[in-house]
Amino acid sequence: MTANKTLNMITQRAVEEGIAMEIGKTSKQYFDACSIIEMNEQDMKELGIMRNTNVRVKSESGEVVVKATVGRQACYPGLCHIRQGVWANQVVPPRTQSTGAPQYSGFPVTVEPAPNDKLKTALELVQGAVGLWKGD
Amino acid sequence: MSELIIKNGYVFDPISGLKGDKADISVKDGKIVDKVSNKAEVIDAAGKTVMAGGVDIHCHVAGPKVNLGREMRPEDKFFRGEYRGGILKQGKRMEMGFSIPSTWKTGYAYARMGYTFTNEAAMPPLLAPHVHEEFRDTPILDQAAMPVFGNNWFCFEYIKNKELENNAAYIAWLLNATKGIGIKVVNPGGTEAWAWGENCTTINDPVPYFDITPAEIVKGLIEANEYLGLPHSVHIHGNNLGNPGNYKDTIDTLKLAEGTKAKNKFGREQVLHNTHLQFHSYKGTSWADFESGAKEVMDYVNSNKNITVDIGQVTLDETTTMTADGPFEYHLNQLNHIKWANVDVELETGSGIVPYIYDKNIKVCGIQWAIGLEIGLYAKDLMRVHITTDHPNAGPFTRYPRVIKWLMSQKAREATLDTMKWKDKVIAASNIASMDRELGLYDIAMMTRAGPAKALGLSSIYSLTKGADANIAIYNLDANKLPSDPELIEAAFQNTAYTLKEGVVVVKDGQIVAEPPKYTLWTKVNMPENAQVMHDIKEKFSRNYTVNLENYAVFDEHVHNARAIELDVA
Amino acid sequence: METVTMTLTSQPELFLECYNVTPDQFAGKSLAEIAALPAHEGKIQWKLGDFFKFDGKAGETAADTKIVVNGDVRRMKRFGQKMSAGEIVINNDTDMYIGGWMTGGKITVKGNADSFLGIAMEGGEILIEGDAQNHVGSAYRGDWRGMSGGLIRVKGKAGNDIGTAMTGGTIIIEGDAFIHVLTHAEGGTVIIKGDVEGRVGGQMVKGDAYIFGNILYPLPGFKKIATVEKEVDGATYTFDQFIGDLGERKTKKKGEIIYGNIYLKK
Amino acid sequence: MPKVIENVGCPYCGCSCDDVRVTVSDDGKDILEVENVCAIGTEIFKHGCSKDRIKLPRMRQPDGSMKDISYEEAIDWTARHLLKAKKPLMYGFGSTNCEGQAAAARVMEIAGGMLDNCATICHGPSFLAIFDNGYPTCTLGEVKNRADVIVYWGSNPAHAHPRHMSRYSIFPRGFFTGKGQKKRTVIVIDPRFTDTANVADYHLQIKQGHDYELFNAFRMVIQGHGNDLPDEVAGVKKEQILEVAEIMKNARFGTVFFGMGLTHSDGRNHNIDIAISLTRDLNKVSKWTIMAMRGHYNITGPGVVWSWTFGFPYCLDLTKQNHAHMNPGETSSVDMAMRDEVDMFINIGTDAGAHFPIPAVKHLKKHPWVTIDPSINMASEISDLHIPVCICGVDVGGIVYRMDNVPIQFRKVIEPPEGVMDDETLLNKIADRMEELKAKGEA
Repeated sequence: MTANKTLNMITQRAVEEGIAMEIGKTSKQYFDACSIIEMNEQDMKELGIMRNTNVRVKSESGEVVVKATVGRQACYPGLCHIRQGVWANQVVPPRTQSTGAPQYSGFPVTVEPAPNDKLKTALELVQGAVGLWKGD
Repeated sequence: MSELIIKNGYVFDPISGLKGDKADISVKDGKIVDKVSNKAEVIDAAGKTVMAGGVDIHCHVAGPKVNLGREMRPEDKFFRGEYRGGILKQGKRMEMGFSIPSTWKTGYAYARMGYTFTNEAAMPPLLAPHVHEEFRDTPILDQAAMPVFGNNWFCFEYIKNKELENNAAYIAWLLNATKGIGIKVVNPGGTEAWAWGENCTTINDPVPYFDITPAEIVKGLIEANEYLGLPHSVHIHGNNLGNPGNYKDTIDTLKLAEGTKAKNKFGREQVLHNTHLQFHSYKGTSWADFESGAKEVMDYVNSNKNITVDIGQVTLDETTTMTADGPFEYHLNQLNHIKWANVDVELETGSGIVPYIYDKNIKVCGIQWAIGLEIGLYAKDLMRVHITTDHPNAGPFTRYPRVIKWLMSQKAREATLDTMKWKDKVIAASNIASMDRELGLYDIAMMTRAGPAKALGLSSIYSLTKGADANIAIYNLDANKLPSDPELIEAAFQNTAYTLKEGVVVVKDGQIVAEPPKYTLWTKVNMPENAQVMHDIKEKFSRNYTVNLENYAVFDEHVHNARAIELDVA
Repeated sequence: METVTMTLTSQPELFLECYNVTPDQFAGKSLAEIAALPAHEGKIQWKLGDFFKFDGKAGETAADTKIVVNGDVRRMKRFGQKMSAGEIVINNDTDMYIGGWMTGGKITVKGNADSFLGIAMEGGEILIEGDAQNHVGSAYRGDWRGMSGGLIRVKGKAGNDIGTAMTGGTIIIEGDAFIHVLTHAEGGTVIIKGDVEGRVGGQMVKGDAYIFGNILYPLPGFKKIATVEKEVDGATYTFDQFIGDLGERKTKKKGEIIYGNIYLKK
Repeated sequence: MPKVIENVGCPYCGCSCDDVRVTVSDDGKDILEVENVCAIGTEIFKHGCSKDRIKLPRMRQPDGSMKDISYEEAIDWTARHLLKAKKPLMYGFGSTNCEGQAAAARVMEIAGGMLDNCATICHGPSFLAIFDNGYPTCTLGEVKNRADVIVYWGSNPAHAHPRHMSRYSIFPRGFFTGKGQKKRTVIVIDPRFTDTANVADYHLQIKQGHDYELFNAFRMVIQGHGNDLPDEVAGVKKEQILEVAEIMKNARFGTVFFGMGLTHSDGRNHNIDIAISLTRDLNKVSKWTIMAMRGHYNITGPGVVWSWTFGFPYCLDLTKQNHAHMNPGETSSVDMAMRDEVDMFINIGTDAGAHFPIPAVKHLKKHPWVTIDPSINMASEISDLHIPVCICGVDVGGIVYRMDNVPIQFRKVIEPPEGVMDDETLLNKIADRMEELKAKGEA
């Protein structure tokens, strides 16, 4: 078991995310759909992460707490996926290789167990980032 | 009530028989009238040439293919560090692009050349709303578009089954659905074959699966066109475009019109318009022994009055080729290896786009240039031979003034020949050097407005006859004293002294000064609904199309300022 | 050669487009005329004099004019764009399009340059003492005619798209490079003295890449054919020669197939 | 009597389905039932008739709260800030009709600013590839009627385009494809075993970020160099590459549908660039087309509209009055945000707050931020001004472009909340106001 591990992260659409987005970005459905990371079971085992417990994901440009799952659309060992949206974008590097498109797919993140850390809501993350968050 | 009179100009209007006589043209409420009151605003045209607004019978200026060309060529706007065109903003919107200008530049640039009507040469019916959106955003110019029929599954089946009335009813329905003006045919059968990666290179090659030949398709469409009595004839880009030796296929195609007479109420006399004839007048067996076939083709055209043609003059520019002839563009890309776009459109048509450089230092390009001019210079009846560049295929429409210069001046032709690296080979493979004919302003008026307007069945709108729209071009050319420097001829045709659109001055001294409303022209055939055809349409839509029938016809609110040319079929 | 020294006096709020800072534009002008040349910050058209003070004297011709740029010009782009002769020395880091479309003369940047350095360059020389970003000597979007002549030397490292659609000239990166070297090239030479992550020579028809370090992910489209000695940038080394891109179309010259080459230092 | 409206367009994904049936209440204000639509589309129509729709513009107050203001005030505020800014940026258009996108072009040309759409973070790299290499494509009906081999590369329609496979590609029976799925071979290339891979005949589990190498390998086989391939490329075995290449070569009609697996990973545009090269190669031996799986129902629209308006599909720099400039990497929204190149931000018909990497959001937030959108979203909740508008396809119609560039005419199904403007009207009023202010010399 290791304390943390570097994985290759991607972020893509999911039908659950699409439905939830149309219900509303402040909805519980959106929170449930997007504040999760999908990874390979083997990586979870090595990190000592239990399914449905929280982990901290850090990249060159930020960090976020999300809930760890395996997910139906399997990642191979070393690959992880956070659905497109507010949580993923806390860690997506804005570098574009001079194309305009950020590095949404294929950037290193470190993942570590954070079972006691709380998940933040979408509004807290975004308003918090720009100094507008007033708390619950 | 607004009145205006253009005084003392040399007026050239072949439709009303004015051959450069000094005459006054009166305008009232946007129409040409016999006379106006003494309160009329006066434009002094003394020492200037006056013609009706120019009519472009064949250009690709709006729609999906043109726009994909714009989209895929940023370097057409910004070329080696320079913004091409160099036009300071003069209208409401900026002007962008060289070979495939933005809609705004298209409208402004045509108006500056004294043109007020363009006929978009290929509208894929499924994508018709796109064409009409671009018309909305093209200022000043009246516009029309021809839907393509030469690879349409409905037409294939009706023609194969010899169902003339059904074919005609379907055509009428589609003109209404797309708000189109007439029947365009591009590489009949060949584009459908291209959907399987194949082609039809002669008029007798069978179309895969459909058990029909290009010859049958063209004959069937001519028959339907005359059955309906549409304002324009079938407008064809035949098989085997752009290949050495194709002049024979061209004459074969033209012969399909033999024995058919025009039947319509619009004054049109031809039953077949062969577009961009230059691309179809090639002799030789390969690019190595490539030579002009203009003489052979024009001999045929000259002796057959039921045919009109336009030139498709190569202007020796870097341009963008685009056509519904999908296999041709693929073939071209295999030669030049620059980028290639292709769009096959379900049940109807296809298209391809490839950038192309007509380099005066390449022998073939020089010969192509010569062939186009030969077509104009061999012509006996210039009402039937129209100036185009098949914009943007052989060059951008903004080069029309240069084409006019070449046709009007042997000196100008020689000067261009002198810049060619393979001048001697170009001369050897063509007749251009021996041709001393120089066209005059009346000839040019026939080739750029009267002829195309008549061929389109629109001469009652686009001429200087009484009741016509007051679309007028006034050029800085003294008809009695044409400049000896041909460059001045080009300059005069590039920027008018005045262009009027429905009596409103839109260009003054080469500058855009007003942007009045413009029309979308289309052909409305009034005929009883054909139950069989409506049944066939419903069935194809439910089985094969990916758009619902009810969303296919362009909604009225998406047709900009529609103006229907109506006709009744019992 | 006469020298104009321009020294930054105030920073733009956004970025300033210094497309007029070339020997061609300065030549034959007085300092006051030079200071009156336009420069854009977004939609605002300023004068160069609003941001720089000018000393010295311009030559009669571009070839006779040297421009020295002092101050923090990290927020200034397009120095030397389209220059044909003369010299520019930038004593600091600078931004994008340095030497874009240049046809002659020399540009030296004593610090780093950003992306689109020497884009579609036709001739002349660019020396960057620091790093460059992406699209060194590449083509403008959509153009199949990229850098066609001249020399770009970057002493530090560079990013992606080095010599994309290149047709001639030489690019030397003395440090590491990221991905896409000579992609779509139809000529030209790129020398990378450090390591490359990958994608060297993809879709290349013709051209030569010399890689002194490692290619982490080599393309399957290249095949080793020989070990050769070659003189590169003033010294001779032994290389493994690979030809490709075998997946791309090939041209023939005098009946022989022309390949792109990757020379990987042993 | 409830009214049934047929042939309604769905304003969700790039499939732009136009066969939706909507049942509307007697007064034309409520949607009672939606048929022929995926789960996501259903939610859009539900939201359209929600009683919680925002009906007035809201301006942020010094204490951070939002206060309702009139449309006139909102239009004036926006017009003045656009004129004042040196380089304002308008970005979005994921859910705007073409009429609105044309009006936006007018606004930003008058303002002298930057104009960009969601493609910039999505299929923008596909544009770059099209610039460099062209686009041999077709309409979706060609796939339905002819295709016998379908490749989904880096795209996952099961999630992002729910009806794509059933309406257009794998399952439908067309003119030459009467047997539907039975006669089609489906190949999915993706690093994950996605739900789309689950219905495929072949799934090549590629090593993430190495698509370019695999395309290169396929091209090698097509050019006759299959024997020179190494044993494995990008995590895929040589035998599997040879087998799949053979299927591609023998297709009667094949289509490659690609998605953000290509546009978002290393190399971006070049992954598509080489996919286009492969498509071209395949046309020597067979018939092949390629298509971008565009995300939103009209995100193809701005590229189309702005190409005819300015000649460029996105990343437009309109600051120079006489000409437009475009160069992604410089004039692209996220790059400009990160470089602090813009000094005002209008987020329209999208949610940059949720979908931009958060550092870009922080940079943009240094300057005035306006959100034009029917909904409450992350962008609206950090803006200085939020202006609500109609929902295209629900309470306003208009033309939209499907992923294959086919224009689809959308219909209005219910009345908008009272007083709420559509994008086109609002934007034209902002443009008119700017012209007024300029004429008065107040700018």
